[in-house]
This record gives sequence, C-alpha cells and structure tokens, in this order.
Amino acid sequence: MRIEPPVDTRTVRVPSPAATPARRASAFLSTHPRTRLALLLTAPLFWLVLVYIVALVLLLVTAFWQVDSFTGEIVTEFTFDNIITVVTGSLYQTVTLRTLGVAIAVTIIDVAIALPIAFYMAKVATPRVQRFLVIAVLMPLWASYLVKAYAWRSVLSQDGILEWMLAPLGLHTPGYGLTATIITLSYLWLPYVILPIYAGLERVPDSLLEASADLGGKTWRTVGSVVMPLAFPAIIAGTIFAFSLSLGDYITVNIVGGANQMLGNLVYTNVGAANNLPLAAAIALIPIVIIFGYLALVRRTGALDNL
Amino acid sequence: MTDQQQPAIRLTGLTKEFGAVSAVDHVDLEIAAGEFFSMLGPSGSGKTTVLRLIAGFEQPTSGTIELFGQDVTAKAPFDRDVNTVFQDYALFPHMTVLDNVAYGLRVRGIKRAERRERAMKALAAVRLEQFAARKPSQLSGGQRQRVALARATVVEPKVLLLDEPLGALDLKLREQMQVELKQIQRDLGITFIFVTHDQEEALTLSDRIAVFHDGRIEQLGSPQDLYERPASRFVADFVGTSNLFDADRSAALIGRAGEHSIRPEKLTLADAAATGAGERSAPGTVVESIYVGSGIRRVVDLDEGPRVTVLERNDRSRRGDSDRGDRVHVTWHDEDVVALVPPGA
Amino acid sequence: MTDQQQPAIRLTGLTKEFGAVSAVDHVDLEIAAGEFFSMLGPSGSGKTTVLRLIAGFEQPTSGTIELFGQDVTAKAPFDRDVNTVFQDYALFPHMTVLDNVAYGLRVRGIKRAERRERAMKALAAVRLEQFAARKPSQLSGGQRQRVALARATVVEPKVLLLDEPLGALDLKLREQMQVELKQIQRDLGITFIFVTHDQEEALTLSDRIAVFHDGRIEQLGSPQDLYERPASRFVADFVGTSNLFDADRSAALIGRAGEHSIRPEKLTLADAAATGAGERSAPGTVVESIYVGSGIRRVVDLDEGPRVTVLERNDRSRRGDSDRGDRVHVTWHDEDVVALVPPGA
Amino acid sequence: GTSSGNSAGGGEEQTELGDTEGQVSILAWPGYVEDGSNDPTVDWVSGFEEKTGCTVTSKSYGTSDEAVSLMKTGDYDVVAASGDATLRLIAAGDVAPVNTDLIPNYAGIYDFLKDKEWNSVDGQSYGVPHGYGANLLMYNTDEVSPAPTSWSAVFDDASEYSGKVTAYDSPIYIADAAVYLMAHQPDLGIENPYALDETQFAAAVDLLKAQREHVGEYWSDYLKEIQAFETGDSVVGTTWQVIQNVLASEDAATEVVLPEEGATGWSDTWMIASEAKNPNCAYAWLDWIASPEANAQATAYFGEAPSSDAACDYRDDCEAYHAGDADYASKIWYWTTPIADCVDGRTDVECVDYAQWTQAWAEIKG
Amino acid sequence: MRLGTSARVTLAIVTGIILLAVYVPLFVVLVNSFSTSTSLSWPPPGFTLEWWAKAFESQGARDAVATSILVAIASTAIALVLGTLISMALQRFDFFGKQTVNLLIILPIALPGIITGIALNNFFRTIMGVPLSIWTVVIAHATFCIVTVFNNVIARLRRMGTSLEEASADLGAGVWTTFRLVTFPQLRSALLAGGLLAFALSFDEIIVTTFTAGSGVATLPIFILNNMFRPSQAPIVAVIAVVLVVVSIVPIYLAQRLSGSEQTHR
Ligand SMILES: Nc1ncnc2c1ncn2[C@@H]1O[C@H](COP(=O)(O)OP(=O)(O)OP(=O)(O)O)[C@@H](O)[C@H]1O
Ligand SMILES: Nc1ncnc2c1ncn2[C@@H]1O[C@H](COP(=O)(O)OP(=O)(O)OP(=O)(O)O)[C@@H](O)[C@H]1O
Ligand SMILES: [Mg+2]
Ligand SMILES: [Mg+2]
Repeated sequence: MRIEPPVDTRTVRVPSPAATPARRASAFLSTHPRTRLALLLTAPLFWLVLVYIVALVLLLVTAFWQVDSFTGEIVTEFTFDNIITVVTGSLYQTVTLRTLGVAIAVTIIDVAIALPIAFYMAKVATPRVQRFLVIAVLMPLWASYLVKAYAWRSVLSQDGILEWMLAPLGLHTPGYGLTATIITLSYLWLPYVILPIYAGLERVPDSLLEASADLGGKTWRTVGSVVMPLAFPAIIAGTIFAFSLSLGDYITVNIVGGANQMLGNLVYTNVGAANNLPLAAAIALIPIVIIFGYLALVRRTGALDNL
Repeated sequence: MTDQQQPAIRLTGLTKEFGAVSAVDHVDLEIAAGEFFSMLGPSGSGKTTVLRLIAGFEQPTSGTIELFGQDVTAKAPFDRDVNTVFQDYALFPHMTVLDNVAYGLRVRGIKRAERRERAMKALAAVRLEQFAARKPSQLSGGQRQRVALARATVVEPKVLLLDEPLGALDLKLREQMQVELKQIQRDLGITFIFVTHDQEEALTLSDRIAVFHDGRIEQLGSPQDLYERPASRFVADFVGTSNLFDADRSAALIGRAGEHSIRPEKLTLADAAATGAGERSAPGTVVESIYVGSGIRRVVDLDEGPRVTVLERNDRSRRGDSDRGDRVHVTWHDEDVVALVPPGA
Repeated sequence: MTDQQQPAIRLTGLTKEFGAVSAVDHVDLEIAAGEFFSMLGPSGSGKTTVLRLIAGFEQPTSGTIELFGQDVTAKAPFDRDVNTVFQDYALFPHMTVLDNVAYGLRVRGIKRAERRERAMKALAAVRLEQFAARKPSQLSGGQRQRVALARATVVEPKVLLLDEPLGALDLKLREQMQVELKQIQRDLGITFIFVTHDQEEALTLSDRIAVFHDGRIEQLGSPQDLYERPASRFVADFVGTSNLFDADRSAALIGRAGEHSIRPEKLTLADAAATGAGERSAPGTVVESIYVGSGIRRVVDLDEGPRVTVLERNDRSRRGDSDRGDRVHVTWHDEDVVALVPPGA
Repeated sequence: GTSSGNSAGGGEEQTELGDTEGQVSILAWPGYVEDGSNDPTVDWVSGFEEKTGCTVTSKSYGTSDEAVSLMKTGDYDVVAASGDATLRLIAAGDVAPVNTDLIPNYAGIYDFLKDKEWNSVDGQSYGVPHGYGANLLMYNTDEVSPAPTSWSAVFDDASEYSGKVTAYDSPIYIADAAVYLMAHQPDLGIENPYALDETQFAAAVDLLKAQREHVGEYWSDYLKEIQAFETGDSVVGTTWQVIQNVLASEDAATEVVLPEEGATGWSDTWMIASEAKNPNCAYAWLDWIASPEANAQATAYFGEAPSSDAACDYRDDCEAYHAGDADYASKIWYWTTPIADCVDGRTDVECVDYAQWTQAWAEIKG
Repeated sequence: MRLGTSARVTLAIVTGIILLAVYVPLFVVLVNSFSTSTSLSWPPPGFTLEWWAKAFESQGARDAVATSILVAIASTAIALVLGTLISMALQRFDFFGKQTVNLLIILPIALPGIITGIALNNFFRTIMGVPLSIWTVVIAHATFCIVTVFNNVIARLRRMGTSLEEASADLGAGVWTTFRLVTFPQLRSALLAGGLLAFALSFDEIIVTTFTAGSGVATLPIFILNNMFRPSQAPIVAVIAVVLVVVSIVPIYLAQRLSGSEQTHR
C-alpha cells in the first residue's frame, strides 16, 4: 500500500474543529494559564475563606469580647479578661495537660496498632486478603460514633465483657476514667490512622525492601531503617487525624471518662451551657495553638500531602 | 497552494527559559515539507522543549514558530495542524485501541460510522486491525507504539512530532520499528520531526539531523555530513565513536595543524608500517580486544600518542587474532582524517 | 579453600511457576567463580526470575540453588552471600549516597568510622567521592547506577547479580558504563551474573552467555559461539542480525540440506558473479540503502530467494554507492554459512 | 438586648386569640414532643395537629443551658423550660408573658405549681407548668447498707463508696449541696439553695470538691445512669424516679429515697417566645399539653409527675411519682436560675449568679 | 516482602487479634440489638426481635437516615466539585501562596470539630443572620469534606501527569472536551474513593452537626444522640448501627473493586 500524497495535491478530508464560542473560550484559556488558574481557584478559595476562615477569625475576635452574665448577650467591648482567665486559670492548665496527655496517648497507641496491620496489609498479604482487610478496617467506620462509644461503655463496665475476659487472668477492667477514654478514642480513630499508613506503605517500592534484605538487613532491620523512614510522612498524616480528633472530643469522655473533663467539654459547656461564647472562644484558642504548632512541626516531613 | 514554497516549520530566534535555565537558546531552523528531520543530542540539551514549543504545550520566551508560513506562536495546541507521538505514548487507558485512534476524529465532530471506518484504516496501516477492541494495557510495547502512531496520523497532520518514540522498546523491537517508521513516513509523505538521543537511530532514519547541545544547534546536516565531517569535537564524539587527536598529536602523527578525528572503521591494523600512497601509520600495543559480533573492537595504545579504537570487520579480510600486548601498526588514509573546526572558528 | 574447585553458582532443575505460567522451566546451570556471565533473552523469558531465585526473593517451585557447593535454596536473602544491583537501582531515597553505600556494613554491625572509610573507598572506586553527601535524587542516572554498584560491592559478595543495570541509561552513557563495569569486575574478581536483553551489550561484556527463551536456556556459550555458531533459528535471529535461508532456499542457493544463516557482514556486493575458491554468489536488486555511520546496510532482493541484508564497511574498500534498483551480485564464502540445528535435533 | 437584671422583658401578654397559623415550632426536652415517629404508640402530637391544623416541628435539647442558647436564635415559638432556664429567658426578653385566661386547661393544673418564682415575675405568669419531679437519692441495695436516709451518703460518707458515687452533671447540682448544708450547717444561714451569697456558695463548692474525689462519674443522660447502676459502676447518687422505674423493671437491686433534708427538683414550664411567629398555634399547644390526656401521655413517657390534676386518670403509675402529693412536693426545691438579686428576698447581699455557678462547676469537676 | 515464616505468622496473628478487638464492640452492638434489656446491660437478660421490628417501623429513624443521606450526598457533591477544582489548581500550577492554600484545605479537618462547629454556628447566626437549617449543615460538612476529595484527586493527578491531557489537546480537543473525555474518566475512581470517605465522614459527623443543625433537622447521629436520652430506645439504635455496618459493605466493596481493577490494568 503506497499512498502518493505530495502535500499540495492532498485533499484535506479532516475538517478543522468548528470555531464555536466554547472553542474560542477554550483557546483563550489554553493560551492564558493564569486565567485558567484563577478560574480553578476562585470557587474553592471563595468557599474556604468566606465560610471557614472568616468564621474562624470572627470566633477568635469574640474571645476578646464579653458576655452579659444575666441576659447572655454579647458585649462587644475589647477585653483581655477571657484570655487572661484561660492562660492563668489552673483549671485550664490542668485540663489542657490532661487533654494533651490523652491525645498523645491515643496517637501513640493508634500508630502502634496501625503499623503492624497496615504493614501486613500493604506488604505481606496476598491481593485477595488485602482487599478483605481493607473492607474489614473500613466497615466499623459506619457503625456510628455514638453507638461504638456506648458499646465500649458496656465492654468496659464492672461486669462487662472485658472484666469477664480479664478476670480469669486476675486482671480487671480499668472502669470508667481516662484509661477508658484513651481506649475508646483509640478505637474510634483507628481506621483513620490505618488508612493513610497503609496507603503510604503501599507506595514504598518492594525493591527497596529487597535491596535491604539483599545487603544483609534482617527483617527488623529493614523495617527500622527502610520501611519506617519512608512511611514516616504517612504516619504523621495518620497522627494528625488521631491527635486532632482526640483534642476536640467531648462526647466520648462524657460516656466513658468517668468524672473527667477535657478541653472539648470546657468549650462545650461554655458555649452550649453557660452561653459564654467569648470564653469558649478563648478556650478554643488552646487547641488551635496546639494544632498549628503541630502542623508547623510536621509540615516539612511532607505529611500534609498524605492525609 | 503555497505549502510547497514554504518550509513546513520555520523557527526564528526561538528561546525558552525556565527560571534561570535556557532550555532553548535562540534556535533558527527551517524544515522542509515531507522531510524526515531528526533532533539528536544528549539529555537535557533541549530537544523535547523544542518539540513542545512546536506542538504548543509551552509558550516561548521569545521567538516565533511558523507552520507553512503561518505564525502559530500564540495558538493553542488544538489549533495547530501538527500531531505528536509521545515518548510514553500517552494512550488513553480507559478507551479501546479503536476509540484511541478515533479520538481526533471524534473531537472534530465526525460521525461515528465514518470515524470508525477511518480509524480502522489507520489501524490497518500499522497492522493492528485485530486489536481494535483491546485496551492499551493489553498490548505489548511495540503495539502501543504503533497505536500512538495511528492515532496521530489518522487526523492527517501536516507535521508529525515524535519524541523518542522508540526509547522504551527492546533493542530488537526497536530496530524493527525503525524500519516501519521510515516506511510509514514515506507512504504518508508527512513531515516527521523525530527526537532521539540514539545517534545510530538518527543516522539510519533521517534526511537531515540537528545536533543539539545546551539548547543550541551545534551542527545541522545530512547523516553523512555529520558523520564524515563533524564540525566540532562535540559532534565528532557524540555521533558515533571517534578517535580524537589534539593539536599536538595531530602535528606529530598526522602532520597537520589543529584538532583532528578519525573514525575507528577507517583504521586498520597491520604488522608493518604502511607504504601505500596517502597512507600513514603509527606503531602501538593492543590493550583490549572486544568482540561485538559484526566486528571486533581493538583498543590500541599508540607509542607516541593517544589510545585509539580500531574497528575490525568480522569477515575473511580480518587479520588473525591480536591479543593483548601484541605490537601492531595502526594505519589510515590521509583522506579519512577529519579536521575539527575549533570552537568559534 | 574449596571455592576454587566449586562453581560459584550451580542451579539444578530450577523451576518457578506463577500460577499456570512456567517462568523458569528446569534450568540447569553452572557458573564458574570469577566469570562475567550474561543472561540474554527477550522480554518475559525468565531472566529476572532466575536472578530473583538466586538472590532469594522468590522460592523455587522445585530444584536447588548452590553457592560454592552449599545449598542455599531455603535461605533468606540476607543469609546469602550474593548481592544485587537492581534495574531501578533501588537506592534508599531517605539516605545520603554515603549512607546508602554504608548500609550493608551498618547492618553487619561495623563501627561508624570503619564503615565510613570503606564506603568512601567503594565510592572512590566508582569515582563518586565528591557526591557522598548528596541524596540519590540529586544524582543523574549514570551516577545512581554507580552508587548502586558501590553499595552492592562494598560488602564484598562472592557473586554480584545485575538486572539490566544499564537499561535506563542513554546510549552514550551506556557504552561508557559498559566499559566501567567490565573494569570493576576485573579489578574485584567477583562473579558477575548480568541480565540484559541487549545482545550487543552481552557480546561485548561476557565470558559466557546463556540465551533464554520461554524459561529455558536455548543456548549456552561464549559470545563467539553464539554469534558464529548459533544453534537455532531463534538464537541466530536474536543475537545480531541474520539472513536466514530455509531448507528449500538453502538447497538452491547454498547447496546444502537444512536451514542455514549468514551474517550481513559476511556478505559482499560485487558487479559480477564470484569466482574465488569456496565463494558463491547470487544476483539480486538493491531495494534500500541505509547509512549507519560505521557502515552501510544494503537490503537486496535476491532473484531466486529471500531478501537479504548486506553490511558494507564504510571505508576505502567499499564499493561505490549502490542506489535503489541497482543490479548486484551478493557474494559469500562457504565457510561463513552456518547450519542451524533443526529444533529437536 | 436588655441587660438590666430584673426587667421582665418580652412585652405584653396577648389579650385575644386569632386564627391559627398552620404551624408551630417547639423546643423541648427529649420525649416532650412525640409524634409517633420514634415509636408509633407514643404520639400526642398528631391529635394536636388534627385538631388545630398546626403542623409541629420540634427540636430537643440536652441541658437547660442549651435551651437558653437556642431560644436566642428566634427560631422557636414555644419552649419547655426547666426552672434553671426560665428566669434567664424572661430576663433576656426571649419569652413573653402568658395570658392564662386564653388557656382553658390551665384551670386543671395543681395550684402548688402555679405562680412560683421560676414561672412568674411579680405575679405575672410566664407559662403553663408541665410536669415535675425530684432529684432523688438512689442506691444499690446490695452494696449500700443500711439504707441511707440522708444526702450524707453522697457527701460526708461518700468515701465509703469511693469511685462509685454519681451526681447530676450540671452547675445546678450545686443547689443539692446547698440543700444538704442548709440542714447540716445551719450557721451558714442558707434560706434558699438558689440564693447563695459568697460564703454560702464557697461552702457548697468546697463540699462538692470534697465529693469529687469519690465520684465515679457525673451523669446527664439517663441511659448512662441506668447502665451504671445495673453494672455496679455506680452504687449511690442522685437520680430521677423514672430511672428507678426502669431499673426495677429489669430487676436491678436499686431503691430510691427522698432524703430527710429534702431535695432539688424541677418543674418545667411551657413558654411562648416573645417574637413568636405563630403565637396562636403556640397558645393552642399550651392548652393542648395542659389537657389531662396529653399531659398524662407526655409526663408518663418522660417519667415524671403530671401537672394536671386529672392526668392521673390516664396514668396508672402516678403513685410512684407522688403526683399531686402536695406534702411531698413541698419538700422539693424546684430549679430556679440563681441571679444576683437573691431570690430569697435578701437585699443586703449580692447572690452568686449563674455564670459563676457555671465556672465553679467546671472547677469542681477539674 | 519476603519475611521469615515466623515473622509472617506473627504479623498475621497480630493483625488477626487487632481485627478481633475491632469487632468485639461491634459484636456487643449486634447482641444488644436482640437484647431484652432496654439499657444495653451485659450480659443480655434475654433475646427478642422486638427492636428490629420497632426499628423498621420507626419513622424517625427512617427520616433521620434520609436526612443524613441527603446531607452526605449534598456535601459530598460540593466537596467533589471544590476538591477537584482546587487539586487541579495546586497540581497543575505553581503560584505564590500555594503552601498557604494547601494548609487552608487541611485546616477544617485538622482543627477539632467543636471549634469548627462553634465558629460556623457563630458565623451563621450572629454574623450572617441566616437561620440554621439543613443547608447550614451541608455547608459545614462540605467544608471539612473537601480535604478527602482533594487528597485522592491530587494523588491521581500527580500519577497521571499531563501527557494524556496534552495528547488530547494535540489531537484537537479543547479544554472542555479534554476534561470530559480524558481527565474526568481518569479521575473517576479517585473521585469515588474520595467521595466515599467524604460521605462516611459527613454521615457520622455529630459535633459540627450539633452546632449547625436547625430545629427539626435530625441527622442520624443527632437522632441517635436524642434517643440515648430516651428510655426504651437504645436497642433500636443498636439495630440501626448493625444495619448500617452491613449495608456499608456494598459501597466499600464496589469502591475496592473499581480501584483494584484499575490498578491491575496499569
Ligand atoms: N518544565 C520545566 N521546568 C524547568 N526546567 C525544565 C522544564 N522542562 C525542561 N527543563 C529544563 O530544560 C532543559 C532542556 O530539557 P529538555 O527536556 O528539552 O531536554 P531533552 O533534550 O529532551 O533531554 P532528554 O534527552 O533527557 O529528554 C533541561 O535542563 C531541563 O532541566
Ligand atoms: N510475580 C509474578 N507473578 C506472576 N507472573 C510473573 C511474576 N513475575 C514474573 N512473572 C512471569 O514470568 C515470566 C518471566 O518473567 P521475567 O520477569 O523473569 O522475564 P524477563 O526475562 O526478566 O523479562 P524482561 O526482559 O521483560 O525483564 C513472564 O511471563 C512474567 O509474566
Ligand atoms: Mg526529552
Ligand atoms: Mg526482567
């Protein structure tokens, strides 16, 4: 088959696309990348800034106002009282430390549990088992936060399942309290920690693990020197979930926390109960500062791309 | 039509800067209609960037691009009558082979039946009719490459841009595809602009070759021009293997001023010094013998000069085995010595 | 030491099945200590799988692997005294070049100061001392390849496995690295097992080559054995370019029974039929001339037979330009004709 | 908004009823407004809708404080508020005076619930009493013996059941401590547990801080309380009658007592928003919920004594709640919002207001 | 990774134990849904199907599920659009303030829900003066769902590169056509995965919802919370939870299948 087509005698059989307005717009966009960028960014930025950032800033501004104690109306006069109360009040220091302790414990426990299971899912299990495990990990997400928290209340109670299982070993359920809160929160956020770590481990090429073994690295060595450093950003991403969700929780501690309260409770009572939004806003500053600090700390690890 | 008078592509002062890097640096170039034109050069020399500028994926920092006399510098890629075969083929993974090939027709609003027919014809031209219903992932590398070719040619572009289309293939497959590519270009009569860093490929396929170096064209000419008359040390070294003699050595061994080069296949080994008219020789010691199948490469340390490579043909004419340490006379003909233009001359 | 008497590697009845696919099919092989051994074959022929079996990344379905006489079939990769240079290098992206190279020493519990010193020495051997503090991502392809090599050799393995280590490199760089690789192997005296699908590379580098086909070894021998005396049509075709004559054509043109092949460089073009002793010739028409720099490939349609390729050397001995359509006599010497063993013979 | 403490806001009471608007929006405790959607057998809204043509939308809240915040949105026509919310709503002008003449069923309400300090200001009624109940003392009969008769079981003797004492989770619980102090430290001079001056308040807070050491958990929803007593995680503490009823029905070893010191309690009030968009439907609802049948259904479902005299004709469990027992009712200090102007009538001191109660409560919990 | 048999078995056992622990509370919920105890006491004093019958009759539960689905679908849809737009902007362009925008997207999920909740509550009510309704819930949910879509889509865009889009433009397709025929089909499974997670997040959100829901807006978690305060309703909640877990297998399985099949074809 030899077509003989000197260019000049070739009849053009393929039409050029019609120059519709959409086409012209598209040509304009294609040669003006900045316009394209502006169009892409407008709606989401508008939303995030207008809905979220403005709301957040206004909340923080509220922290400098006060509330009339009897009518509950906000008085828009600038004052540092709330901030001073929060910074100097021993109540807030105690609760902040307690909340931080719980959040850190939950984060550590979740990472410790998520690592082996995520590793098994990503690097050891066959594809079939892997798929099964992903489903098994995701399913509890749908069982409703409250239902699960109450289920733990039942499990942890004096004659609950845990007591029944531990009694033969001479151990006892921790009962309601901070330990119970840590256990329950760890349970609730576990899937949110497993998923990013699993995804992160999956991205570690097998050949690197093989290279380590090839050079004489035993299993634990490989895990410590190669797998962990490479999965680190993903692990950090997981910790952001566990940490921030724990930091703001007030429902779980109510259900299984015994008489303890966390920062979330203080915020909640002040806004929901005491109707003191300015003080609530001042208290809210604590977790905001903590989270911003944490984000700044982990930002360079690239973790924020792994959520 | 003016197409015949006008070059298919004319680049004038084309420059592209990425931040501080000049990826393409004042390139002027004309490519004739129907030419098989190659761009050869080491990694990072700007070949891909030139191609992307022609296709319209990048906007030049300065300079203009003309297609058959028409300035297209400001036009969007989809408004340019050129098509590209990408290095990684960029086949749409969610479409069948047929849909991939028909894509260009579909976006031009051609009816389903007609585009099917024409896509099948294009697939037939690359001998892939029976794979029309497959997904790209179900094809081998060579087959994908042919689909990419069919997809780009079905819309009958005036110029086809190919960015190392054979780079991802096995050597064996690659040689096979080179032959097919040349065949298709001849059949369609389209201008091909072909990017490669494989000098043998460029020599084999092209009508003309531009050798790129640091964003500039170092030499432009036919394969023979480049190989037999390299204009610079860089070209002599990059295109094929060269034995280079600096000014001192040239004066001593060749008896001429300036840098010179000789190709390994222009050298022969002999037991005694040369005697023929126009022949010269130099004594040396064999330091390595490498069997390459169609020939044998002998590396010889000349007594008074550099280490040279001699390519002996693996046939009856060949001298008996020279082992390491053998004393030999490396012989050449004066006419095979190429003077390298000193940079800036 | 028994090392000298024992082969470095002995594979016995080695088989690996992936589901229904036999990736490796009853391979028996012995590789001597200090040998540069290549495995050559098309994609999917099982080369990588053999390597991975030797390294211990896969468990064989059946068969055994011995290292210097010791059965290591059941051992974990980290308990085998072999190291691998991976195709994608598999450098640890979070470690510096130095830490990468020192890794194997570190896991062996060697002190910081000593491992630093030895790693620097290994880096010096591949001329990368000045890059010790960089991350792999800041290196070029060729540099990475050398780091991978340093990392694998610093622990002084008895056998080094290399899976297409040059596959990702530019042609020019690749040729350069081939020379270095050979040099390093000579210097260290380690057994190299080298996987490639580039026949020229295999021919250039190896002491012996195994040609793989569908999980089996099709032919095993020195580069010359394979090139000059291919045992089958497959090998003749895969290793270098061959002109193949089937039984009928052989009878007519060569005057012998069975299939035969002749290499392009063994053929010459002449204006008249051959007359020399042991020479034969056949008339034909030139259909294509391809300039390849060091030579010119002429494709000739023989009047009574197949299309053949003739490789003319690009030197003074060469006949004047033959253009398409020229009538020529293709000439060869009887001794250059290779009889292919029919499969199963 | 109004910021002066005792101005009764909300403008004028309505003098006559107009046509119903076709809809009404109600804010109430969970279980106060049931339309059968949770349990088809529990429904006193459909009848109202049929009768008046007012479609009901409702939202429930968890604590009195939440109700106060929600009423500020102006989204609701009617609110069922406990005594610890009513005065705040009135003071803020969020609710309007109610003309009880426009509510025929108002006549059937127990007199001891009418015109009290938590539902009226200066004799002007601000709503219709709903149900009432006391915060009782519950104990596990296996663990706690002898059977307690005094709140000392959860205060001075709390250490005996350390970690298994429970208490109601709200600032208003400080009043429980005040009730106890009223009997045990008369020299503090507490007249009304909702009118505490600085020293009285400090004593109550100290008592609660001491109690905190032994508290296993605070409760605010009754599922939590029921579970805790059933499993033995709590053995003694405040409760509501309804919780005991549930526990009894599940054969739990628990008992309740109205301790000798008396108890705090609640009497809820149906109120109308000062800016109600549907005032006529709102009045219709107040009348409907004060009717013996609806009142019986609603209070029975929530587990409290009804406010309507005749409601007990429709309930068989009235006895358990001591409904209509004026003597029992007189021992109850109904929840009232603590304000700076002492509700016990003292004028020589400033009382501690609810905002400070809230802060103190957070500090007590720690 | 090739592990020693003992390491492999240990890992498998650890994984098994963790999964077991994960399912123990769910098992408790399952048992409770059949328990005769209204207070979820353990062990159950007896078994009954009453709650299952009641749950299926409960109009409130059905309405709550419907509300939750509506909220989740609406906020997921918004998140899909906004998340896709912003990931294309961040992946395909370099611009000043890119890092800040990135942080902006993460913030709604990184800051505790109660802060988001009170901030939005304050914003809607006192600043904007809009009454709380189902739509304020949708707006709030969409805000923190953007990040899950964003992360999935941007990862896909990164892997996809620009060559497919360039190929499409090269063949004559304008930007709209390219998006419809090439980009979108490539993003589909990432959108599905991101959307599913967004849906789940929204569906189970309680804290932000508490602060942004108008009167009469009862999403499922709100309904459950309210029912926890009612006598005789707790087991119905257990039934709902069991049904949700079981029903959730379908979308999770489908998403797995879709993304799985895509992987094997690459
Ligand atoms: N998008 C970009 N941003 C910044 N620098 C770029 C970009 N694209 C190319 N460059 C730089 O421009 C120079 C030329 O690159 P180009 O890709 O054109 O080289 P090439 O000749 O095609 O090389 P190769 O053979 O490796 O494909 C290089 O230095 C490269 O790093
Ligand atoms: N993990 C695996 N699972 C299933 N099949 C496999 C696996 N690894 C390899 N194979 C199959 O085994 C055969 C041999 O593969 P192998 O990778 O050894 O070939 P190769 O010679 O190295 O090819 P290439 O040159 O492409 O690297 C192929 O058919 C391949 O599809
Ligand atoms: Mg390139
Ligand atoms: Mg391979």
